[in-house]
Amino acid sequence: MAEPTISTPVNKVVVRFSGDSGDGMQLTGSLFSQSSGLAGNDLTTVPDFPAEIRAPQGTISGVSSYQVQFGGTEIYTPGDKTDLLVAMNPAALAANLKFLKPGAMIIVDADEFNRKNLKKAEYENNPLEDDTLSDFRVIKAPIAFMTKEALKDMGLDTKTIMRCRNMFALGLVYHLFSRPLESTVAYFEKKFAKKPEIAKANSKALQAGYSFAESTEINALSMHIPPARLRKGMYRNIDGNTAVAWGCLAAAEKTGKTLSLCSYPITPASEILHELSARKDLGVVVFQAEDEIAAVCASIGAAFAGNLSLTTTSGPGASLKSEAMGLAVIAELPLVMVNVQRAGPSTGLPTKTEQADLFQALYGRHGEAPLIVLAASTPDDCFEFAYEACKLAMEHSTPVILLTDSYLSSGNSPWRITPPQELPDINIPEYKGAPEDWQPYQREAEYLARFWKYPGQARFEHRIGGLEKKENSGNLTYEPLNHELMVKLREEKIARVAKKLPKQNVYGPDSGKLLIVCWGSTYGSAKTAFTELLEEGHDSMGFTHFNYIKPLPENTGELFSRFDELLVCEQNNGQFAAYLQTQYPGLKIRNYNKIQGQPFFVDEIKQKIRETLEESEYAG
Amino acid sequence: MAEPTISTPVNKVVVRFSGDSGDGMQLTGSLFSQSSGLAGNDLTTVPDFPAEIRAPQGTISGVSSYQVQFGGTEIYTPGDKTDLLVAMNPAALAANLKFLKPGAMIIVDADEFNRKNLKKAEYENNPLEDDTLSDFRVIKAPIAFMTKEALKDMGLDTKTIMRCRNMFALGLVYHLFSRPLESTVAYFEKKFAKKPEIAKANSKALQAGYSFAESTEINALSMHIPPARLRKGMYRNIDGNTAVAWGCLAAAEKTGKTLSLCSYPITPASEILHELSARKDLGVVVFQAEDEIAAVCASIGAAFAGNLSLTTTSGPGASLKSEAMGLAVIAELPLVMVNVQRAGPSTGLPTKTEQADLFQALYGRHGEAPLIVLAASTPDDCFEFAYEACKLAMEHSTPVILLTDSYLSSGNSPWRITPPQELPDINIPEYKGAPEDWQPYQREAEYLARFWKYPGQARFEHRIGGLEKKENSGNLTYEPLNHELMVKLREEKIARVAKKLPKQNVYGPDSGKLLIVCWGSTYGSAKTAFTELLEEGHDSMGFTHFNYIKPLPENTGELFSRFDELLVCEQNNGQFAAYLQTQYPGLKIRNYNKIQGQPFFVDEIKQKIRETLEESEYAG
Amino acid sequence: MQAEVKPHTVAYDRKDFMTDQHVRWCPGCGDFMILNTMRKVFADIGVRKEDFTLVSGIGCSSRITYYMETYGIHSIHGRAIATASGVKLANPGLSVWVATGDGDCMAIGGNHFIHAVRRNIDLNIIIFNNRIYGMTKGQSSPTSPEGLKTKTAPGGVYERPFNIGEAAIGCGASFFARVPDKDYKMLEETMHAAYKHKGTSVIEVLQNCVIYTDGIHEQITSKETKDENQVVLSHGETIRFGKDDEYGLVLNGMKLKKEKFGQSIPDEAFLKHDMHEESSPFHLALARMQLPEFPVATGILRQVEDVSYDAQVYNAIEAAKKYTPYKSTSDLFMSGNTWEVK
Amino acid sequence: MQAEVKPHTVAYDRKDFMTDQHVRWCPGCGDFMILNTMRKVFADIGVRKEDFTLVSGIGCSSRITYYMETYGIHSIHGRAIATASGVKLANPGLSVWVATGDGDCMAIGGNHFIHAVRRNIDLNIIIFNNRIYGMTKGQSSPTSPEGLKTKTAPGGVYERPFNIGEAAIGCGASFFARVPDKDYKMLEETMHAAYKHKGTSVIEVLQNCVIYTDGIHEQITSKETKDENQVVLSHGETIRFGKDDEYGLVLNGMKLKKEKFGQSIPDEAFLKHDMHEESSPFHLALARMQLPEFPVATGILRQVEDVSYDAQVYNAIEAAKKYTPYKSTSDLFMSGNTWEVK
Ligand SMILES: Cc1ncc(C[n+]2csc(CCOP(=O)(O)OP(=O)(O)O)c2C)c(N)n1
Ligand SMILES: Cc1ncc(C[n+]2csc(CCOP(=O)(O)OP(=O)(O)O)c2C)c(N)n1
Ligand code: SF4
Ligand code: SF4
Ligand SMILES: [Mg+2]
Ligand SMILES: [Mg+2]
Repeated sequence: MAEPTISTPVNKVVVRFSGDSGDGMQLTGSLFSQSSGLAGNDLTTVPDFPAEIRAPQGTISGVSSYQVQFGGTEIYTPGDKTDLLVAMNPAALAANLKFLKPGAMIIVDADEFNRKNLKKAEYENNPLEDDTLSDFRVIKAPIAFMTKEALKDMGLDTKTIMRCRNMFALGLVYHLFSRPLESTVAYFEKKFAKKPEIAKANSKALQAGYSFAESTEINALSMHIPPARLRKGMYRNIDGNTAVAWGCLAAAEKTGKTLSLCSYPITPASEILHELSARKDLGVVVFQAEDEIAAVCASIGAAFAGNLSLTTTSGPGASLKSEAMGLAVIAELPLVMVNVQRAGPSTGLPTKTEQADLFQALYGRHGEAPLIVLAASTPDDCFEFAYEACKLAMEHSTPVILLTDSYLSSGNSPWRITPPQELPDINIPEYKGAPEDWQPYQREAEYLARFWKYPGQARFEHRIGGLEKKENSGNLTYEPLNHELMVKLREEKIARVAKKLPKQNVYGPDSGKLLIVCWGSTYGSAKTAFTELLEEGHDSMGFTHFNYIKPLPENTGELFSRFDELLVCEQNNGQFAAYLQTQYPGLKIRNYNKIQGQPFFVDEIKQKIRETLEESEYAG
Repeated sequence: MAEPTISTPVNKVVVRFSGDSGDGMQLTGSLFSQSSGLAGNDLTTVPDFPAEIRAPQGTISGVSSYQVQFGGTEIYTPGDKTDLLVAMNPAALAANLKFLKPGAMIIVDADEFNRKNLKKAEYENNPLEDDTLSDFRVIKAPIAFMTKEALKDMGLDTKTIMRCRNMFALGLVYHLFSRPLESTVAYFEKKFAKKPEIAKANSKALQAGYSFAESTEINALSMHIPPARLRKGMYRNIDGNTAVAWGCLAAAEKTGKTLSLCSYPITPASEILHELSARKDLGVVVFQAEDEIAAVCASIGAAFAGNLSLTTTSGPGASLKSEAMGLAVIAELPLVMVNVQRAGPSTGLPTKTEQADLFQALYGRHGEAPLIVLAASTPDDCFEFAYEACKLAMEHSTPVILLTDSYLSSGNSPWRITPPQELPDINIPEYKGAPEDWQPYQREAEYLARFWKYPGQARFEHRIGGLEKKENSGNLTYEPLNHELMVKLREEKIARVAKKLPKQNVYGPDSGKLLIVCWGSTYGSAKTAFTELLEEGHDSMGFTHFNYIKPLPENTGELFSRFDELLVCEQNNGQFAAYLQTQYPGLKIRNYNKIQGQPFFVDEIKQKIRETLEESEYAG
Repeated sequence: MQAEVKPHTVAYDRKDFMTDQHVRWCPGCGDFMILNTMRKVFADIGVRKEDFTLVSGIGCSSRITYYMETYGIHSIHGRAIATASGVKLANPGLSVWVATGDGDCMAIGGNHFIHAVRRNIDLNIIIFNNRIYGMTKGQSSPTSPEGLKTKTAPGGVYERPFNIGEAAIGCGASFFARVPDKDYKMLEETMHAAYKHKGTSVIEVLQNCVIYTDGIHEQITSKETKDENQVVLSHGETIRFGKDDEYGLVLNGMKLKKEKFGQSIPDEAFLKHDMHEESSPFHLALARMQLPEFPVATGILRQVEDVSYDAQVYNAIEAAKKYTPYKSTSDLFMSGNTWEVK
Repeated sequence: MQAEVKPHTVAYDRKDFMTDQHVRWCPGCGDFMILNTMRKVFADIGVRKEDFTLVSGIGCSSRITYYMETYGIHSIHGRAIATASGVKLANPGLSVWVATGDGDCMAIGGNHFIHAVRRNIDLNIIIFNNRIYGMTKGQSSPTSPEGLKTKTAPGGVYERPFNIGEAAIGCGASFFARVPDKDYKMLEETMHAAYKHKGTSVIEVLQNCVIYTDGIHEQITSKETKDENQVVLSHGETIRFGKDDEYGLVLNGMKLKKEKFGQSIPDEAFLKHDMHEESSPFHLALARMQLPEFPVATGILRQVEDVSYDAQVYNAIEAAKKYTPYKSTSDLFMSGNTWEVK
C-alpha cells in the first residue's frame, strides 16, 4: 500500500464524496463545502449524478458523486482528479477509480462490501482484498456498523439509522481537515426543527465519525489547509443558476422594476425558474408558459409593459425562441434571455455541458438581427453577468443573451454577497422632452438607445411590431434606404456598447508568442493551467478570457496584435475562434476544442499549451 | 421632346407594363415575355405589385407593374431602368418615372388622364401637358376610346370592355417589336374556352392595338431584336418558386420516390406549396400543417418513412424550424428545406428581397449541427438547385437548406426544359449486406452517409432520435469520446460533399487584382456588371459566383489566392464575407452590401467595381 | 389582489382612437366594421387611453393595431395571445385586447389559444374569422369549410374545420360569443360584456373577406336568410328563431332538436338560454349547431364567473409576501449558510 | 384509397417486441405497465413488426420508443404527433402509434394534438398522464391538479388543469378513452380498439409517477375506492357504479345527475353508454365527471366513425390522378406555352 500523498500543510485538495443516489452524497458534499467556506478557503464544486430520475439502487449507473476542490489559494475548478475519495459502496468505488490521483486516499464503508453489493457493482472479487487498490491509501472504515452503534439507543428504525451513514462519513472527513462541527449541527437543528430526533441522529452520527477518526489511523493524517486571501465581506456558496436568478433580482431591485420571468422548464436551466417561482415573496411575476415560444413572446409583452423581463432556457428552447428574439431586436425592447447551454445538437446529451450554442446566440435569427451576447465564467459570477445583462438590456433598449452552461449551473463556488450599494448603477435613458415631441424610434444620442415608454404612461401611446420602421417615427415604411439605415442603426447600437465595457485584460506577460484565449466557463481550467505554467516558468504566453462576446471590448484587436498566435480553447468545434476571425480577419489562430460533454481538465490545457509552445518554437 | 433612344436593331430592351392592380398588368407582361421567348430572345422579368391585397384603385399605392428585359444576348436581370414604359393611368406614370432611362419611350392611355385620376395620382397638373415628361418620348394613345370602338359591336358591358384595354396596349407593343399575334390569340381561346366572347374580345383588342400602331407614328419606331444564341431545346418561362417545385418533382421521379411536402404558407414561399398542392396528380403528398414546427417535424417523419421529403418557408418560418432541423442533423435523415428569403429581421419587409438568412442557414441551430447549404442564382436554375438539393440530401443522408429569395421567386426567366435523361443520376447509398449486420449508424465508406432504411422493410427495425448515439450502433450513450467522435463525423460528412462538387469557376482573367465574389441571386446583376466592364476593357479582375455555400467547392481557397483582394457583393450586412473569413482566414475582403429590400442594379455594381479598382490602384 | 383598471375622467370620442396611419384593407372588408366598433367601445368603456393595450399577430386582421390610438403590439404570426399574456401579467391594471385571425389564432396560434382559455387569463380576444388566410392570399385555414377551393386545396378543402366555440369551451373557456361583422350593435354590446368579464373572453366575429371568401357567412348573416339561419341568444330568454320566431329548441336526451312553437310541444319544454350555466355541454351543443339542420347561434353563448389567472398570480404573490422572511434581496442573500471573510 | 396495413403471418410473442436496451424508468413507475401491455398488443394485433412505427416526444414516457422492437422515432419535446403525422401520410400502410406525456402532448405539443384530432388522422395516441413533468424533475404540467405543490408552484398549482377528454372531444376527437395504468386488461382492450379505429384515437392513461406524484390517481384506481370513484363504461350497457353497482346517471336538462337504482327513479331513466353517438355533448359530460361529485369515467368514452385524414389525402391524390393530363413530369413541363430553340 502506497503512502498518502496528502502532506500537511498543503495548499489545495480535491475531495469526492460518492455513494448510491439514495445515500445523500449531494447534501454531504455541500455541507463539507460550507465548512470549507467557513474555514476561509476558496472552493469550487461539481456534482455528478445519474441521468435517470431513479437508477437501480447499488449499481454503477446509480452512483451519485460530489466533488469539491478547496484551498488556501484561488480555486477556479473542482479539480481534474481527486485526492480523497469517500466511497459509500462498491459501485461508488468502481465508478470513481478513474478520477483518482495516483496515491490518493480512499475512505470506504467496508461494511457495504458484501457479496450482493459487489455483484451489483460488477466486481467479481472484493477490491478491498485483492490488489485493485494497490496504488492508493485505503481506509476501510466500518461505517454502517459504527453508525448503528452510535444511534442504537435512539429507538430509530434501521432505515433511518442507515440514512445517517453519510454524516458519519462526513464526521470522518471533518476530522481529517480539522473542521469544527458546530455549524453543521446548527444546520441540522434548523432543517429538522420539526423532527428533533432526526436532527439529533444526524448530529450524533457526525460526532461519532469525528471521534472514530480521532481514535484510528486517520488521526495521523489530519491536515490543515490555510485560508485563502479572499476579499473582505460576507460569503456564501452559490451555484450558477441561483446566481443568475439573484442577479436579476438585484437588477430589479436597483431599478425599482418588477421582475417578470416567462419560461418553460428544461434541463439544466429549470432551477432558475424554480428559484424565481419561490421568489413571489419578492414580487417576481413568474409565468410558466405552455412552451418556449409562448415564454419568449410573453417576455416581450412584459418588456413592452415596462417590467424587467427575463426568459430562461437551454439549447432546444433557445432554438424555438429564435423567431421571437428577432422581434425583440427590431422592436428594440430590453429583454434578457439566459441560455444554460447543454451538449447538443438536438436533444444531445441533456445533462452534459458544452459551449456550442454560441453561433446560435450570435447568428441564429433570420435577417440582420444583432444583439448583445454575454457569457459568465464561474458559478458565482453568474450573478454579476446576469446583473450586467439586465443593465445593458435596459440601458441600450435591446435583447441580451447571457450564456452559461450545465457546468456553471450545477457547480458551486463561494460568492461574496455584493452589498446593494456596490452594484453598478443602471441608467435607463430617460426622455426629458414633451410627450408631443416624443417618437417611438427616437434615440438617445450617445448609444442610440430608444426611450422606453410603456402602457399606463399617458400621451406616449404607440404601436410597435416586427415590420420595418421609419427612422424616429417608427411608422411602417418600405422605403429602400430607410431599411438600410435601420439595419445599420441596429448594428451600430450594439457596436457602441463596446465603449462602455471594461477593457479586456491579459494575465501574465502582455505580449509574446502565444495568447491563450477562452470565454465563458472554460475560465476555471484555462486560468489554472495558465497560472501553473507561469509558475513553472513559461513566460512567452499571455492569457485572456472573454465575458463580453458581442460586442467585444474595444481593445481586443490591439491586444491580439501583441501576440504572434492565439490558442482558443473552447468546448465546441471552434465557434468563438471562427467568430474572432470574422471580427479581426487574419488572426493566426489555433483551436483547442473539447466536445465531450465535460469541462476541460487543467492538465489537458497545460499539455496543449506546452505542445503549442514547443511547436511554435520549432516552427519559429 | 427628346428623340427616342431605342435604335433599330438593338441588342436588349427593358419594357415595363404598369397600371392599376385591376388592369391586368401581370398577365400583359407575361404574355409579352412569352412572345419574347417565342421570338428566341433571352429574358428576365420581375413583377412589382402593392403589398396590400387590394390597394385603393387608381392611386400610386395601387400600381402594379411588370418589367421585362429581353434581348439577343444572355440576359441575367430584368434591367436597372426602363426603355419603354406602358402606363395605363396617371398613377402608373407617377410611380414609374424614377425607373426610366433618360430618353425612354412612354406609351400612355391618354384617355385616363382626367381630373379624377390625376388627383388620385397626386398630380396637380396634367403631366402630359406640362414639361414633366420633356426628357422622354411620349406616345399619347387613346387606348380606352379605341378599345371601346373596337369592341362596341360585341354587346359587352363597359366593365368587360375596359378590361380589354391591357390587350390593346399589348397589341401596340407587339407591333413595336414585330411580334406575331397567333400564339396569344390561341392562348385566349384556350384560357376562355368556356367564355368564347371574352376570348374574342381580348383578341380583338389585341388586334386593334396592333393595327392602331401600324397606322400611327409608332409604326416608324418598330424594331427588331435578334434572337439570342441559346442552347438547343424546348424552353418555357419559369419563376423561381415553380422551378423549385418542379426540381423536386423531377428528383422524386428520377428516384422513384414519392415526394412529400409538409409546409405552412408564408410570403414569398407559398407558391411552391400551391404548385405542389396542385400536383396531387403526380402523386405528391402535401400536408399543410398547423404551423412551421409541425411542418418540419412532419417532414422528418416523412423522411424517416422513406419519402423524398421537402419543407418550404421563408425567414420567420425558418427560425421556427431551427430546433427540428437539429433533429434532422443528428438523425442524419435526408430532408430538403427551402428558404425563400425575404427582407428581415422579424416580419421585416415581407414582400421585399434580401439575402440575410445565410447566417441562420449556416449557424442557426443549437449545438454543432452542420448541414449542406445551397443557393440558387436565377429563376430557372432554381430547378437545377432544387434537384441538386434533393440529390445531395439522399446521397449523403443529411438535411440540405436551399436558399432562394423573393427576387428569384417572383422573377421569370426562360428555362430549358431538362429532358429526364439529362438529369444527373441520384445514387442513394445502398446497403448490400445481411439485415443482421446492418446497424443504424453504419456509414458508407467514401462519404460517410448512413444507409436509409425505413418502415415496411423487414428486419431493419430501428429507433432514431435526438439523443447522442454510439458510433455505428446508434445506441444511446453518454461516453465522452463517442460524443466528440460523432460531432466530428457529422462535420466531416458534410465536408466530404465538397469532393463531389463541380469546381468553382472564375469568369474573365483567372488571376489579378480583384475578384468579384457573389452568391445566390446577386448573380444576375454582378455577372452583367462584370461582363460589361470586361467589355469596357477592365482586365485585372475576375468574377466568381457561389451556389455551393456549405461546403464550399474544393478549389475555392486556391482560387481566392490568385487574386489580391475580394469584393464580396451581397444583399445583407456582410454575411457571406464573414463566412469566407472563417473558412479562409486572412482573406483581404471588401464588402459591398445593399440592404434595401431590392436587388443590386447593374450600374451600382459597375460603379463599385470601378471605384474599388481605382482605390486599389491608388493604394498599390 | 388584482390591480384595478383606472377609470378615465375625460369623455372620449371614437375619433380619439384613430391614428394617423392609412387603413390598408380592401374596400368592403369586414375588418372595417370591427375597427369602427372597437373605436367606439374603447371610447365608451371607461378606461383611460393609456391603459389599453391591443396586441395582434400577423394577418390582415392583425393590422388593426396600427389603427387604434392606444398602446399596441403587432407581434408575430400566431403569438398575439402569448404576447398579450405577458403584458397582462406584467401589469394587470391594463385592459388588454387581442386581435387575431382564424389562421393566426387557430392554426399557428392554437396552443396559446387553448392555454389562455384554460388558465382564464383576463384577455379580450377577438377572432376575425374569415375562414381563410387573407394576407397570404387565400390558403385554407383551420376554419375553412369542407369543399372550399383554396390555393392549397385546389380540389376543395377536405379537412374537418374547427368549430371555434366548441374548441374554446372544450378547453375551458369561461366566455364565448359569436357575432356577425355587420351586426355592429351586437358586436358593441358583446365587446362591452367581454370587457366586464374577468377572465378570457373569446369573441368570434364572422368576418367577410371580400377577396377570398366573399359571402362565406352570407347564409347566416344576410337580411333575407338570417331569421331562419341565425339564432340570436339572449340570456334568460327562450331561444327562438325563424321568420316569425316560430321555432325553438327542445332536448332529446342530450341532443338539441328544432321544433315549432304552438304545436304538440308545451311551451315550457322549449329551452331558455342560460349563459351562466357552469356545466358546459349545453353551451357546447349551442356552439355546435350548424346549417342546414340548425340555425347558427350568435350572441354570448357562455359567460361563467371564475377567478382569472392574473388575479391568481397576484394573489399568490401577495400571499407569499405575507409569510416570507425576505423583504429585500439582502435578506435573501444573507439567509442560510454564510460566513464572513475579514 | 388508403393502403391497408398488411397482416403478418408469423405468430409473435411479446418478447419479439423487446429491444436490447436497458429500461431506465424508476422502479414502480406506471410506464412499465404501459410498455408491457403495448408489447402484448403489438404481438397480437396482426400487423407485421416492420409495419409499426412508434413515435414519441421527450419525457420519461417518451423513452418507450427505445424499448419496442419496431421502427421508432424519439423526436423532440412536444412534436411526437407532428412527426407521426408525417410518417402516416408518407406511408398510410403503416400502423403508427404515438407515446407522449401530459407535458409533451398538452403543454408544448398542444397545437399538434388539437389539430390531429380535428383532422382525424389515423394515429393511435397514448398519453401517459402522470400530471407532472417527470423527466425534468417535477414542474407543473397543464394537467397538474390545483393545489399540487411542484417545483414551479411551491405554494401549490393555481392554474386550472386541462381535462384531456374534454379538450380532445371539444376539438373534434372521434375516439377517446381513459384507462388506469394498472388496469392492463382494459388497456389491452382499449389499445386493440384504438388500432381498429380509423382516425385519431386518444387514450389517456392515468399513469403513476412514483417520484413526483405518487398516488395521484389512487382515489380513482385503488382497489378500495375504485368501485365508488370510477365508472367503467361499456358500450350499450347501463352506466353503473358503486360498491354494489347501486348508482347510475340520469339527466337533468343537459346535466348529469348521480342517482341510486331502485329508488324513486324508473330504471329506464338511467343512462346507457353509447360510445357511437355522433353528437358530442354526452361524451363531454362523461369526460367532465370529477370527484367528489361524480366518479371518473374510464373505458372508451367516444368512438364514432368518420373518414380519416390520411384516407382523404390519398383519395384526393387518386381523384387528381384520374383527371389530370399529366402522367409524368415531362407532360407537366411541356404544358402551356413552350418554344423550341433549334
Ligand atoms: C412564422 C410565420 N409563418 C407564416 C407567416 C405568413 N402569414 C402571415 S399572415 C398569415 C395567415 C393570415 O391568416 P389569418 O390569421 O386568418 O388572418 P387574415 O389575413 O385572414 O385576417 C400567414 C400564414 C408569417 N408571417 N410568419
Ligand atoms: C424544446 C424543449 N423544451 C423543454 C425540454 C425539457 N423537457 C424534457 S421532457 C419535459 C417534460 C416532460 O413531461 P411529460 O411530457 O409529462 O413527460 P413525463 O416525463 O412526465 O413522462 C421537458 C419540459 C426539452 N427537452 N425540449
Ligand atoms: S384580403 Fe380579405 S381579409 Fe384581407 S383586407 Fe382584403 S378583404 Fe379583408
Ligand atoms: S420520474 Fe416518475 S414518470 Fe419518470 S420514470 Fe420515474 S416514476 Fe416514472
Ligand atoms: Mg383569416
Ligand atoms: Mg408527465
